[in-house]
Amino acid sequence: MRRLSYRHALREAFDEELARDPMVMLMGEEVAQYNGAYKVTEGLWAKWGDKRVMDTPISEAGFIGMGVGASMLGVRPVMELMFWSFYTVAWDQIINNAGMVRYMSGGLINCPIVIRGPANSGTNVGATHSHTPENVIAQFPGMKCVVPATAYDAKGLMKAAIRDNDPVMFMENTLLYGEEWDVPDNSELPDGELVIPLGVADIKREGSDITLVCHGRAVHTCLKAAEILQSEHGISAEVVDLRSIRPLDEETIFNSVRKTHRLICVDENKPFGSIGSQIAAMVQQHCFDELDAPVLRVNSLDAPAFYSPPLEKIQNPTPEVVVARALEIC
Amino acid sequence: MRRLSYRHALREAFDEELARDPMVMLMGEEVAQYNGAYKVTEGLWAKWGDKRVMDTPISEAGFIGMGVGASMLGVRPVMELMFWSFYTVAWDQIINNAGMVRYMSGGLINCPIVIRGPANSGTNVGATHSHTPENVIAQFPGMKCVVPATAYDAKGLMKAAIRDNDPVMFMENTLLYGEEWDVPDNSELPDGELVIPLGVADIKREGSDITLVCHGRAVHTCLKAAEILQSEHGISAEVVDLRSIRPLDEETIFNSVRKTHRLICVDENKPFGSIGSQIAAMVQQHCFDELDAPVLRVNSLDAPAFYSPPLEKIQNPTPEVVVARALEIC
Amino acid sequence: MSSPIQNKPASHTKAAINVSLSVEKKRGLYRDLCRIRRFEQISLKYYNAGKMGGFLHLYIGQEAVAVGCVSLMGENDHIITAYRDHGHALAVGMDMNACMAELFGKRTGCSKGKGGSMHYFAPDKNYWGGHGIVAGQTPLGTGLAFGLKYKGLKGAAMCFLGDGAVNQGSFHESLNLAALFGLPIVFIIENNGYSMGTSQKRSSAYPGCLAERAVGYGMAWKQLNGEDLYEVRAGVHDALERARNENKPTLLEITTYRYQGHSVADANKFKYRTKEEVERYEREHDPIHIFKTHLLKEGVLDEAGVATIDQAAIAEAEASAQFAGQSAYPEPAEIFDDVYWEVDQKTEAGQTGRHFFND
Amino acid sequence: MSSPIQNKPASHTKAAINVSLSVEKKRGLYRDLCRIRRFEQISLKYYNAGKMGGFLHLYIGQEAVAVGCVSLMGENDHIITAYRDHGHALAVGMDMNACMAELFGKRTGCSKGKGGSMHYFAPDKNYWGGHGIVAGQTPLGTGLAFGLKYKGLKGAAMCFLGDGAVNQGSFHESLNLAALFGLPIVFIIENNGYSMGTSQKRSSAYPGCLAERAVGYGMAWKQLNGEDLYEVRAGVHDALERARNENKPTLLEITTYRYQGHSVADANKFKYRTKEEVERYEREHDPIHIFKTHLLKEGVLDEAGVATIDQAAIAEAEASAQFAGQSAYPEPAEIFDDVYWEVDQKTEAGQTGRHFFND
Ligand SMILES: Cc1ncc(C[n+]2csc(CCOP(=O)(O)OP(=O)(O)O)c2C)c(N)n1
Ligand SMILES: Cc1ncc(C[n+]2csc(CCOP(=O)(O)OP(=O)(O)O)c2C)c(N)n1
Ligand SMILES: [Mg+2]
Ligand SMILES: [Mg+2]
Repeated sequence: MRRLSYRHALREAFDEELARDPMVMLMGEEVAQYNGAYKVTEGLWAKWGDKRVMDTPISEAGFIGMGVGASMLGVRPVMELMFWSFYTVAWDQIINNAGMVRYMSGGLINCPIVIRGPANSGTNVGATHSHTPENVIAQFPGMKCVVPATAYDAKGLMKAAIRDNDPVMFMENTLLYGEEWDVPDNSELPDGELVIPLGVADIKREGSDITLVCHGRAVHTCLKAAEILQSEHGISAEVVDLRSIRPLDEETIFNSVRKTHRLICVDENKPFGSIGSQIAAMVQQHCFDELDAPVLRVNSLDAPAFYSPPLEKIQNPTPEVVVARALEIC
Repeated sequence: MRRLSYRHALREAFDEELARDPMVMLMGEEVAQYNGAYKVTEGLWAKWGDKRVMDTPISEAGFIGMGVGASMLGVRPVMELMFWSFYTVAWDQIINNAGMVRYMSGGLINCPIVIRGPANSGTNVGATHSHTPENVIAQFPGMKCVVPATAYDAKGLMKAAIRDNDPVMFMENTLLYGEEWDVPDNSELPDGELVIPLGVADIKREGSDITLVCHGRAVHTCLKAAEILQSEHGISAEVVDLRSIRPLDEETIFNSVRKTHRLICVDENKPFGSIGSQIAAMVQQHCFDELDAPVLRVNSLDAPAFYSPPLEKIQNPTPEVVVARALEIC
Repeated sequence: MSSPIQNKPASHTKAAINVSLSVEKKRGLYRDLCRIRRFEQISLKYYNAGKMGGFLHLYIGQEAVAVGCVSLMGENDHIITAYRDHGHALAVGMDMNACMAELFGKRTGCSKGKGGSMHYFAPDKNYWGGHGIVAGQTPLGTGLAFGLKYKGLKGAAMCFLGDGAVNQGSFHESLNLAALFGLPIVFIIENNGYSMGTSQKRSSAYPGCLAERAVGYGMAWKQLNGEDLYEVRAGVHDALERARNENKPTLLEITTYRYQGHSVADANKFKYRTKEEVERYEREHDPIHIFKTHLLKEGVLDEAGVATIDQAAIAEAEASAQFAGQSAYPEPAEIFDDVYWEVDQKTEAGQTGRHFFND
Repeated sequence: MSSPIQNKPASHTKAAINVSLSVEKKRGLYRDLCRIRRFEQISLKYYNAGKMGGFLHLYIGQEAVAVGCVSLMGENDHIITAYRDHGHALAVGMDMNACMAELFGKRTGCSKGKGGSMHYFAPDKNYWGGHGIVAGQTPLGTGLAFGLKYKGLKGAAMCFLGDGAVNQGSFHESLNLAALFGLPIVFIIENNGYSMGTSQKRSSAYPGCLAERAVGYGMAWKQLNGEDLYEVRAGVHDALERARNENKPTLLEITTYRYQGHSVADANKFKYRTKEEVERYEREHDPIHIFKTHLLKEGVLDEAGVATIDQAAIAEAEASAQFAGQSAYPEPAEIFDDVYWEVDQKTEAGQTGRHFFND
């Protein structure tokens, strides 16, 4: 099995999909000639040329709306937001045009687009550049929202996202781009390629005493917390990686809770209306009698992102905080 | 006691605040010469003139950002979004500029603005015009968010919002503008005016068997449901009107649940990440042993707003649905 | 710098694109104008009778713009507009029954009752809506042009917007993208003088006219008089040809006028402009009357022919209201249709994981 | 239509606004230029030594723009800019220690470590940041001008943005608002030729220059050469006077150049432009060198005086890094300060209801 970085895995997904379907194209600021601000699209412009891999001006509303319009004609644009944070200037195009034109047309139209880019805090770039909008996005029926935690998931989910005929908001992570994971070569795969369906959670670690539900970088926080819980406290934690927020694999969550009877939701959203709040609400409703303790949530501390590196570090969930919360209910 | 429409109560609040502080001014599309698309600002331009009541072009990002900038110099703009739905084109200015400039400046700046307008579905204006963004807004530390359900609350909360030195997002309701409630004349009031602090919920009806937490128009849905529950089922429901979403009066919610041991959260958000989800998550955590049943949520049905009048009617919470859910857990 | 409004239609009348029109085609254009006017008048009647909800933005007075522009469309030309969209819809050939049923919120409506007045669509007729957020359609229109070019099709997009919409940022981003990428698009400002109750002067800064916003992008622009269908066709044709043949965008401003209020709910329609102003436009600048005069003069129609067409339009519109009235409302279960393509098509992707969160 | 770049500084040198400068003021301007350059060079050194996080967008090469503009500010003039904000900050007189400590993320930083490089503010010096979202500051700048006019103060706002920022919709909405409402503002495009790795040609459509975007709003515009501080002062002075005296906005485009990459993390800085191009600018267009030449010629400074100023700037910058290094980091409890004014001030409003949702 090869080791591949998260960034490289995404690049492979693009390369394969560009080869598969001539309607697939990439656009965004600096994605072509510059190779991407985070080098995710490195080499693709050189290989595929101006038409398939295209630089845009700093006009997120304009070029995302343009991609949505083109998708109505059957083009399948994969559009990069250099940071997902910049969704704020394109919000109308995303939510009202990509997200609602199908409904308002009574199903006559669909928008097979992907909007992608890093969506994380923790890199000391200040509050405006540190949004984690998966909770904002997932609220809207019509949108899909995916947040991979590993290179393997990133590749497989990206390929599914590009093939999906609905708008998929794909959220990557600058802190994971350089990390490596096992990713099989296509020749090692029965289907000859890696496609992971949206809406299927992945149990990243099995356990029996407590469930940690998480996504994105928080998955790794939880895996570390699970190790500490096991080695220092003899507590066996199950780590459920949602991978896709909408559609959501609630059965895997519920089954895990039915087994462990304890749940902590860990994510890097601000607490109010976080993904964890939604899951806590669902689980207490559907697993009420299964819960031996309240569902707890661990989130980014409730203030805009602090620039100062040591301070921002403690703003986001740490394994230690997750462990401490787990000990409260185990 | 006078009867006053919700619209008229707001207008009185503006008029009084315009008189009190020369820095207070109103701006927005059609608020001046046209008297407001929903006549909320009727007569104010005639009385206060171009400087204090000002029409703007259809440039929400531009004029809201302009108001935020002016507020840094001490102007106190009260800005109308003709529909709160149009926040989508001004989102960056709202969330990053009004909401974060204080933090990023280490507290050197504050933005005493109010952004107001109707934020509701249910008037058959289609999906793009039917957003209820209180849950989207309340996620952001730095923002305040208020949703009055009556003329009395609208007047008192608006006056507090205008005096508040932080950005307050004030969400009104086209379906309530014409409704009337008792609103005291200033001469009847001990302080000579009506100011309701943000962050204080109001128990709109006392009860002992189940708590209905709600805000905005859902308050009236719950009051009707409570009547049915009482008269037809002998169930005594307490109706807690949040009034302000952020700051949030959690004590009043928790106290009510500690009394009734049952809770339904009712609001007109789409379900995922609704205000109800956040409250359910909080209550199950802080009142875990007090709950005799899972917290249920009643929301707008999970699809974009349907144009067709009879269909949109059933998309939003109705008293009947609230009653049915209450019977499940009582 | 501004190209003044041409009040002498003669040159346009003689433009090749107009001279080449067959008699049948000319009669068809007149029929289109009448059908739009009558459809809207009758929709207003039923709106007032309580048969519809929400907004109704009438196009009455502006008909020559949509009809003139649409009459130039070839197989690979596409259009998109704002919420004042009935005229464009009927001009591209959408079924009047489906249009009226949409207003009534019926399942037989063109958007199955989900979109309402502001959201008519007919992808099969290259018509992409019908959009409620001011100027929100302009990036989409740019995308239609982008899609044409990407797919190697020779065609153009026409993207309509109002005079108030020029002050939305998305429109300017679209202008830059279209000029920078060389896209086959014609942006058409339908300047009816007002955005709701605000006159052009009170909402926009401009040197001579709004189309001059194109200057800063090095884009071609022109102002046209929308009361004369022939002028619309002549001017728009040139811009379309520039788009189709040279992949170059144009910004057109077509002056026009709406007789009704901004929407049916416009309580101030005689406050921000006088009744006299409205009546003067109806009397002196009515596009249907002006086109009729052309056709009578040309001998394409006589008074009886004109009346027959108009009567048929009235009858068709009334029949559409009957159709709409008799159609069924959607079923509650349909609320969850048309949200996700994959769910609707019952694909595997549409069935994996939870898509809806009721409960 | 475009006003060509003036390469002969003579006329600017003789502009009244420059002739009237005292020797002391001229030396001060030279000092400002050096302090900015040295501050940034030393911040780069400590960035590379791992003392900072996030971004560092250096202004080196552009100094004459900020210093020239700020030198014209009177009591009621205000400025706002984007993330490349160190130059403007030092020019308005922000404390170098506080600026450096901000980069180090220390509590003694100008934003208490909360803002970082992109977010310097000094309301007491009429400096309103430091903003990270491209063009997001342009409506705010428009608001500063609006606030001045509202309060009846005679002054002007200067709102800076980059050449890439002209393609954001909010900028265009700002242009229209400023022209329509007659606001005292000067929009200043600091055109350094690139937005990240994209040249002006690849990001913008324009006829002769970017400032011509003003044409569509009937707004005055001009292009200036930013390598010569005297030219900057002369051109910006005229625009400021128009703003202060006539409440009329201007769009200026000041050509300039950055020597470093877009940010410190720019791996491609010699790919999208050649090393030769950068070196040519350093050699032939350096604003500090050009101003030094003026001052030497004028006898305002001699070589020794020049060196003394520069040495002092280096020493001050190094000392600021020592200060920053020795300062403490913020305490964890400070995370919740500066979110809400009412909470910080412990007012009743700040204590009613729950404001933070940790748990
Ligand atoms: C972003 C946004 N802001 C405000 C509105 C409300 N609104 C709808 S139409 C309109 C006036 C638009 O005028 P114009 O562009 O001239 O088009 P016309 O109605 O004259 O056809 C306004 C303010 C909206 N739909 N979207
Ligand atoms: C809305 C938005 N999109 C993208 C970015 C990322 N970004 C930061 S600076 C920049 C380039 C801006 O170039 P320019 O305006 O010319 O200013 P310069 O950096 O040259 O000073 C980009 C793309 C951003 N911060 N905000
Ligand atoms: Mg108009
Ligand atoms: Mg630049």
